[in-house]
Amino acid sequence: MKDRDDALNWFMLVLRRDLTLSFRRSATYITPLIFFLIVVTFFPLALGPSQSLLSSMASGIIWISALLSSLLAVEGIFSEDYRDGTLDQYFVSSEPVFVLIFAKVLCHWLVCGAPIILASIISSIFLYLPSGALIALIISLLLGTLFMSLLGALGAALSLGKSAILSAIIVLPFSIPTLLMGTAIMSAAINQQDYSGFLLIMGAMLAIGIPGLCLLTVEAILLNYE
Amino acid sequence: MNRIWSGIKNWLIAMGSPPLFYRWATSSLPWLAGLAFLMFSAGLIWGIGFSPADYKQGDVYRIIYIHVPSAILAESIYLLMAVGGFISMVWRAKIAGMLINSAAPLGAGFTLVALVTGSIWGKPTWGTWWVWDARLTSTLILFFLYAAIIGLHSSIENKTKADRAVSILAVLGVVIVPIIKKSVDWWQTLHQPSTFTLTSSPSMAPEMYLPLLVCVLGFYCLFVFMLSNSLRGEIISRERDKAWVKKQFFKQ
Amino acid sequence: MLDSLQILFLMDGNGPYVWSCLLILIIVTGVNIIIPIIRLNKISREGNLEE
Amino acid sequence: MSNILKVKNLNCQRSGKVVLQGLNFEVEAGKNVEIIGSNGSGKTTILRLLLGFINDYDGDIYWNDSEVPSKLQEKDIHCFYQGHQIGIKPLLTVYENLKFSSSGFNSSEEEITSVANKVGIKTFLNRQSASLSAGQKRRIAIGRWLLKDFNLYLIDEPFTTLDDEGVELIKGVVTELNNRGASFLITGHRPSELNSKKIYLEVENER
Repeated sequence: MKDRDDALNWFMLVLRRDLTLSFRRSATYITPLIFFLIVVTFFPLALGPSQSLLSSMASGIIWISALLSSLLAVEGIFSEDYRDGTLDQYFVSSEPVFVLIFAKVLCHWLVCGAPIILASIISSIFLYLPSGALIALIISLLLGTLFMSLLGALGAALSLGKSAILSAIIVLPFSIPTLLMGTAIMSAAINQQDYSGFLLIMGAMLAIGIPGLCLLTVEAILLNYE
Repeated sequence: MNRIWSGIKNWLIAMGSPPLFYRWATSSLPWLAGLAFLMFSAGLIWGIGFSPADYKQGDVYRIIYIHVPSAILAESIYLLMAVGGFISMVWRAKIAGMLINSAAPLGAGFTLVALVTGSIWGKPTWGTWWVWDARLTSTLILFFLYAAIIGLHSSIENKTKADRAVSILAVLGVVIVPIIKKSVDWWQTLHQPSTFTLTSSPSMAPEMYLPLLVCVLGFYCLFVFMLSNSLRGEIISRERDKAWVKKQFFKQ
Repeated sequence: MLDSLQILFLMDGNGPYVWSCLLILIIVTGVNIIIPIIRLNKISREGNLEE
Repeated sequence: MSNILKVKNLNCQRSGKVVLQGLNFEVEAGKNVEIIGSNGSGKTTILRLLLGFINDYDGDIYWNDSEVPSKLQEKDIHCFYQGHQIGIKPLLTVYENLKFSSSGFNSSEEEITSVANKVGIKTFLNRQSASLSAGQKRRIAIGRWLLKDFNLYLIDEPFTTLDDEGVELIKGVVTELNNRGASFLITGHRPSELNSKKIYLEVENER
C-alpha cells in the first residue's frame, strides 16, 4: 500500500512551491487589497460622509467587498499550471488529486486572505464600524474567505481557459449562505449578543466544503482533459 | 542671456540619454543627499521644535509640517509623471518611461504619509481616526491612481511596452486629478460639510508659515535626491546588458 | 535642559501623535531610499548575464 | 523478459477523426520504445491515453505482465510524465525548479547540485529561470529525470530545441537510467540514435 507520507509529501510540495511563487509575484496579494479599499471608498462617496449612516451599513459593505475581492483574486488559480503542464503531474502521481487541489487553495487563501482581512480592518475605520464588532469581523472573515477561495477555485476550474466573468456568475449564488452567516455574526456582535452559534454553522459549512468542493474541482479540471 | 538658456537646454538633452544621466546622478548623489538632509531637517526642527503652539489645537497642529508638504509633493510628483508620460509618448524617450516607473513608488509613499498623518491628526482633534473630509478623500483617490500605475507597470513583462502603457495612464491621470478634486469639493458641500476642514487653517501667523515653507522646500530637495537614486537603479536594471553598463557599472 | 526636552517630547499630551507622524514619514521615506540601493547591490553581485 | 507495459490493438477516435488504429506494442523493463510520427499522428494521444487522461478508446493496456487490463494509477508503478510543456516556472530559480518537482522534492541539496552539474546547469543554479534559453530549460527537465528512480518514463518529444550536445546528454542519461532498470517510451518526429524499438505511426490520410 502506498505509504501515507507520500500524500503528505506531495501536499507540502505543492504548498511550498505555490507560496514561493506567490511571494515572488507581489501583485497577487496587493491587487485584492487595493480592489477591496476602492470598493469600500465608493460607498461614502455615493451615500455621503455622514457617520451614523455609514456605521449602520458598515458590516454589510465590508462583507460584500470581502466576498467580491476574494473571488476576484481566485480567478487565475489554475490557468498558469494548466498552461505549463504542471497540472498534469497531479494526475500522474497516484495520490488523491483533491488533496493537492486543497493544498493549492490553502496556499491561495494564505496569500490573499490575510491582505483582505487587513483591508477589512482599514475599512472598518473608514466606515466607522462600532468598535465591539472588529474581532467578530476578523473571525467571520477568516472562515468566509476560506470558503470563498474554495468556491472560487471550483469556478476557476469550470471556466478554465474561458472568460473570467463566467466563473463569477457560476460561483456567486453559492456564496449567499456564507454572506448571510457572516452578516448575522456581525449584527449579533454589534448588539453584544453571543454569535458562537453562527460560527459553528460556518464551521460546519467549511467541514463539508473542504472535501466536497475540492472533489468537485477535480472533476471540473478533468473536463478539460478529455 | 541666451548662453545660459542654451546651457540649460544642452543639460536637459544630455539628461535624456541614460548613460549621461547615470554619470551625472552618480557624481552628484552625495551632494543631493547632503542638501536634502539639511533642508529637510532644518524645516522639521524649526516647525516642530520652535514654532509657537496653535491657540486652538495646541501642539497637535505641528503635524501640519509633515502632512501638508507630503500632500503637496504627492500631487506634484503626479504632475511630474504626467510630464514624463507626455515626453515618452511624443519623443519615445526611454528615460521618461524609467522616470515614471521610479517616481511612482515615491509618490505612493508620500501619499501614504499624507493619509496616515492626516488621520492621526484627526484623532485628537475630532476623536475619530478618519474623517471624509474633501482633502483627505482626494488624497486617498490619488493613492489609488498611484496604485493603478504601479500595478499596470508590474503586470507587463516587456518593460518598453509597460512604459508606454503607463505613460498613457499618467497623462490621463493628470487630466482626471483636478476633476476629482473639484467633484470631491462639490461632494463635500452637497452633504453639508462637517464644520471643519483639515488644512483650511485660519491665516497662519508668519512665524508658523515660514517653517512650513522651509519644510516644503526640504521635501522637494528630498524628492530630487530620492528620484535620482531610484532612477539610477532603474537605468542599470533596464540597460543591464548594454556595453556602457559593463564599462561604468561593473567596471570590467 | 532636560525639562525642555521633556516638554518638547510630551507636548501637553499630544506628543505621541506628532512623533508617530514623524516616525511614519521616516519609515516610508527610508524604505523608498533603501529599495533601489538593495536592487543595485543585487545586480552588481549577480554580475552581468554573459558568464 | 518481463514487460512493464503491453498494448493490444488500440483504436481511438478523437472528435470524429480516427487517430489510432490497431496499435500493438510492448515495452520491456530496462528497454526503450520510440513512437515516431508527424504532427497529428496521435503520438501525444497515446501518452495521455496510457496516463488515464483519455478513457474513450477500445483495446487493452496491460501493466506489469498482468492478464487483466487496468489503469496506470492502480498499479504500483512509479511513472514519470513530461509533456510538450515542460512545466518550468520562470519566476522560480533553477534550483527551485528542480527541488519543487515530482522527482526532486525530498532529495538533498547535494543530490540536486550533483544532478545539475551532470546536465550542465550548475552555474545557473540560483538564477531565475526566466533568463535561461529554451535549451537550458530542457536541461532542467532532463535533470528532473535523474533525481529519483522511476520504472517508466513517458517523454513527449524530448529532442525539440536541443543542440547536438543536448542530444548526446539525453543518450547518456537514458542509457544510465536503463542500467538502473528504467524503461523509456519516447515520441518524436524522426528516429533518434537511441537504441530503442522504433514504431512508425502513419497519419490517417496517408494510409
